Amino acid sequence: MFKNLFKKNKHDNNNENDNIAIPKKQKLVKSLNDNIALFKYIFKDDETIIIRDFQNKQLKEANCCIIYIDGMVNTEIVNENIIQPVLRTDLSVDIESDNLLEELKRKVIVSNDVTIESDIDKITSSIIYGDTLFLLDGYDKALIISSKLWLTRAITEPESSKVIRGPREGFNESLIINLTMLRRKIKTADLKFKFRVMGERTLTKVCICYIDDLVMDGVLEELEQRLDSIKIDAILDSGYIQELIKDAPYSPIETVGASERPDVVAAKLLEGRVALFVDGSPFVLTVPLLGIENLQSNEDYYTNYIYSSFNRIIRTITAVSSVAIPSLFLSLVTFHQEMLPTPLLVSVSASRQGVPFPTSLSLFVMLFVFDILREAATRMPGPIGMAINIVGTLVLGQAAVEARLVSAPVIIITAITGITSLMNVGFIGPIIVVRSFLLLVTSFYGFYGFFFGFIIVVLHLMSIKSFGVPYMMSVTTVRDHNGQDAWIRAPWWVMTLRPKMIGSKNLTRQSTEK
Amino acid sequence: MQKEQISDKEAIFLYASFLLGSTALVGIGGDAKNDAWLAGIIGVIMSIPMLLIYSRLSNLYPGRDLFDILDEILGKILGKIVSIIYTLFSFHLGALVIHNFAQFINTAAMPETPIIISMFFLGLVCIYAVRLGIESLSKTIGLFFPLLLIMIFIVQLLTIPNLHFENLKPFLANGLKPVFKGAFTAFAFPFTETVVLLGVFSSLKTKKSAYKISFFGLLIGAIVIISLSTRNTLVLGGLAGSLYFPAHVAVSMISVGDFIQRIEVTVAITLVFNVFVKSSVCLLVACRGIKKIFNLVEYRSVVIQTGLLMIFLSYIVYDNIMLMTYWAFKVYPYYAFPMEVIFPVIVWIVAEIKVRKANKLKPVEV
Amino acid sequence: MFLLPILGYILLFFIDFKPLYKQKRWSDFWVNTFIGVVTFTMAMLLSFGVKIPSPEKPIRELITMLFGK
Amino acid sequence: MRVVKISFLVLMILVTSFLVTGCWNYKEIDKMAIVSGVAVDKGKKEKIRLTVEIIQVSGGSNSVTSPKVITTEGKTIFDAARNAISIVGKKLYWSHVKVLIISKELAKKDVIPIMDWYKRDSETRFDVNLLISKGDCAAEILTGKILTDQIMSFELSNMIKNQKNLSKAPQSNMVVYCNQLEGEGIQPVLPTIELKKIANSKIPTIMGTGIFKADKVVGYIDGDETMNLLFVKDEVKGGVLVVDVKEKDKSTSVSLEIFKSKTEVKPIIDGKNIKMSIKIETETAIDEVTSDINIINQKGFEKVENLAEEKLKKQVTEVIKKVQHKYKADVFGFGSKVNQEDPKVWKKIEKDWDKKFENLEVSVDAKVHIRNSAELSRTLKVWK
Repeated sequence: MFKNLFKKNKHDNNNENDNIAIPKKQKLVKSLNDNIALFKYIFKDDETIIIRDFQNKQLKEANCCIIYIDGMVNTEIVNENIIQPVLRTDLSVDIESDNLLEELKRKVIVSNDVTIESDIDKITSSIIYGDTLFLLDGYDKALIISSKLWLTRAITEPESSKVIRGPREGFNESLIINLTMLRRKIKTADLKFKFRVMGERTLTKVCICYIDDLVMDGVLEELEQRLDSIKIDAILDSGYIQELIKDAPYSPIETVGASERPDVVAAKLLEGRVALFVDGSPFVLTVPLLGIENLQSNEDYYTNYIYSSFNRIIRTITAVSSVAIPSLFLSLVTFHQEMLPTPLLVSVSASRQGVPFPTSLSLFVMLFVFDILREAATRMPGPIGMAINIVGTLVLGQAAVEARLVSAPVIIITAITGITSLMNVGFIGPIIVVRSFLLLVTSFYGFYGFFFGFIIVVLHLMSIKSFGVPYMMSVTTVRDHNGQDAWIRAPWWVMTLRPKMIGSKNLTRQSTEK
Repeated sequence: MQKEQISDKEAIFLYASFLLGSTALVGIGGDAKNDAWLAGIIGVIMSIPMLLIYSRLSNLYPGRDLFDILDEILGKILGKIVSIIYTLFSFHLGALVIHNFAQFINTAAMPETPIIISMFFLGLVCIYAVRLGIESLSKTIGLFFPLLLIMIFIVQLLTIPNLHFENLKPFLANGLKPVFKGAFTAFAFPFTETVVLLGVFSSLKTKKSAYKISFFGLLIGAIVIISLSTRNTLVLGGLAGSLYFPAHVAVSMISVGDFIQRIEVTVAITLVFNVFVKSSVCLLVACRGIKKIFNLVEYRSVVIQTGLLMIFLSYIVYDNIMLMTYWAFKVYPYYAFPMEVIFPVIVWIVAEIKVRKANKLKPVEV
Repeated sequence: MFLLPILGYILLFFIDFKPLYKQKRWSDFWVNTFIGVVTFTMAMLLSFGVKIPSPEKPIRELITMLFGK
Repeated sequence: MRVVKISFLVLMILVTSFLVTGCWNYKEIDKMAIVSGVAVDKGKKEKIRLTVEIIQVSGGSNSVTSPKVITTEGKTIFDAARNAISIVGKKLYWSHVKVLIISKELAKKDVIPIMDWYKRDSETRFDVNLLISKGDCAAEILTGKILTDQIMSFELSNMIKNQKNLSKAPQSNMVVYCNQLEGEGIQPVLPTIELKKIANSKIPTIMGTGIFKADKVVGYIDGDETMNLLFVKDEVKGGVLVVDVKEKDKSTSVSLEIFKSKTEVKPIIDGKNIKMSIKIETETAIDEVTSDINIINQKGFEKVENLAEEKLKKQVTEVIKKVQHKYKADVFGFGSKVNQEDPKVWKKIEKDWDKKFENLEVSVDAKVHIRNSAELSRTLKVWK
């Protein structure tokens, strides 16, 4: 903050060369015209700024002026609650008396949030934030009247994670609305919100949110420390922070979770985690993140436990197979043909007749093409997306095989890989990296290369910690209570405890007493 | 830096996996032929006292590794000399294990791939694992080893149709002598090699766990090793002795309903993983030894170079596969005897005396 | 073939030696450098196809001498 | 910038290692010739004539697989196999070989040179089926007429697999054979195959056994005898026993389907005298009665059982006698049974076991149970 001030000062000092009187202490002056000139200077080339001066019908000498930014304010409030009362009211107070501003604030202006302010910095940021500045001639103070206009997206079901069962609301871009949505879920005074402003230019509001008597020891301090070390000029989405505070910087694996759903965030808070809301982003970060959370869905907790356990197993299998299947296929058909059953060997051999490119290369290329199609389909508007689908199916599925550019099994493997990786959208990035890595070592060294590569990946995963919690914590346990909510989801009456380490401050989730 | 810790369960798996190491591949009790199972059991029983001594040592000095203990008990100079011996032993053992693995790949799976490539692949994975530290290594073992056990168990079930129990007969055809020879090999080859693990046990969570880990680790390891080598005899009969890697062929005989067949890959996975664990532990202990000898800040600084040296040593160590099996069964037991039995016994006796002395002093204080 | 180890060791210089040098851990650095020189020599010899004598032979001979076959 | 440099270096190393080393064991399926069956003959010029059946695959979406038979000669099998490359143009791939057929002529001399390479090479597998060709040329079998499958070797391997419902040829693979070859007090046997002329086309049939002494074939026994041999070896898993039943003036044949059979071979060692006692226990069911004599009752069952026992006993004894006197090879593994029972005695008699085997006293005891009479509760009655 000091640095900020210092920078601002410097900036102001440069302005002195322009011969415009700016008060040294950055306070308002008594002259209305000077003040207006000042703000005109501050918002020099900004034509959205609106400066409107007017007078009360009785007190002719009390010149007033309001300054606001067009579009940021609710004009109804400005017209009916500020201008109209000030114009029409009977003011019997003497203009010279020192409390006219106070009188206006107390008796005239109809607004829920009015403050008296004289610091130019604060006033400027308030104007930018959508408040209306009310200046009165002869006063070196001004009123800041809350008149923000929040044009927000409606609360809809998030596109990134849809559910069949469960609440359909999702966060939107407004921090305050997001916080309310969370507050409505957890109605306890222990739910704490800590605000801070980040990004030197965007001045984005960020809110650290936690439940006081549940939050994991040390995480809060660690998070604040990491946030302190961020010196970035802009934060446009929580993704900026997500990457800046992550534990293993070079690793493709995320150690900070992101969710668009209030119920998910509430559940994570209730397990002892910390959430980080960023203004302007519907994605709320949660720390610490366990690897297993990528395979969990909020729906798991709302549906029958057998069904959700089954779904989790499917997700696990698809996650593993989307990284492993191309390499396994490659190792089988190019290194260890003795492991294929004879009929399969014959049919694979038949499909490869006349194909010029090596299997490894065609796998690489086809997977790459699939990713191109995926990316194109996500970015394209709906109708064109359909076209891409058709071209993709035709080019990939039919023409390439018939033209003998690739063999049919390669297409099948690509399709399986693609679909399984799309099932785990949350960590498609790491999946692509790991898959390519495994494919590379496999094309060198066959199945053994694949297995070594797999060991390396697991070693890497095991070495990662997210805010002091091992990333793969719940993975290897079956017996202790962390395993209840890992590969499977135990019935609710069994999950009486919060996860170890994260929820260790208060482990009991369900009281077992009768 | 936070001290690395491994849980008891992971340590047990580490122990068992270390025992399985290359043994699961080469088999035990070469001389004993169809009495190999008996040789295995005798070998296990023989090794129990030694394992008790190792556990006792790490119990007396919790949180210290092998080299700290040697330093503490034998004094600065002698301790350093024995430390050097153990470092070299562990280093050499790691190289032998890598060689074993690469030889397997070269003969059984990929004859056209140069042997040094196999060594590099395994060696680089070990280097990576050791640089990450014992904690992530043991966690990886905690994830893989139970899966491996399940897989071994399923494969054992699948071989049941191929078992020929008459292969176990005649019992003790050549008397007890070859059985004891085989038992001695088993004693030295996998079971008491665990002296190397003393270099890792400093990361155990609790003081008492050393006994528990030795016991359960030995139990799991021994059961798997003995059942595997018995299975090889039961499936292959006399042929098991003439194959370098009998497990591979024994599993290749499996054919259940035309569908589950050609599953040698399971053997390969078991082998690759256990060999990886064993050579990583050896590399880790060797690096810790170097750290202790030269008073380095951290063992991680020398991991890459030591690992590379290990790879090169494994490349030049044997000229051919005959020498490898000759070494494993004939030379190795004698070569390893001082490190596995003589030094630990001496160290243990001195340690006990020291502890007694300290205990005698204590009552005066009270 | 000899280019490969040279390239590898240039890479190793960045990821293995340089950090130690920067952190000023001198004993670590020198021990590591020593082992590094040994491995580099071995790598170069191997890449030129020189046969390095194995240390197992003296051990084997010693043991067969002591205990018989 | 440093990261860029290092990643460039890594890329360089990867690329050079790709270029310099190639991809050692990387081999595309279509670049190799999949061998499905092998036949070994004595060569005309060289020592060995190797005939391999290769699966030829053509076409993409509607592929056709057809066999192609290729013959090469060489000093050893490996030599001949490598010579095949000059004909096929691709490397032969041996992991999927289903059958290995050895010609009669070679089997008479010795089979070790054939077996050894097959056992030693890492590409070949131990679960290959071994066959001896009874005809003159083993290669002919691979070119015979195929009835049910596309590839001859697949058909042969299916035939062998289904032998367990027939028990007219022994099952063998590399592991079994090698153990029999190396085992003490047991001689190997292998199933035989020959081409039979049926309606102008030559069709291979697997039936009968080749009896080895050490690594040479000394004689053959036919399918029915093989079944009795298998009874002794306790390898009968199915098959049919035919019993002739005579009642008054009528006679009928009753077919008994074997469900389960267990044989216990026990050496009775009494000082220096060794006797073998063989106890066969078989569970069967009546599957066919060829006349209207009613035997589906307690008495009838017992009668058939007794007759079957008698017959089995007689046949088994005959086969044992034949092998003992004619071939003098202990294919039953009596010696190994002695070894398993009492290794010390075996040590003493090991050297002159061949002579002992010739004069070995064998007592056979058979028990046949009839479980049921399939789906008919009586025989067909003819109305007059």
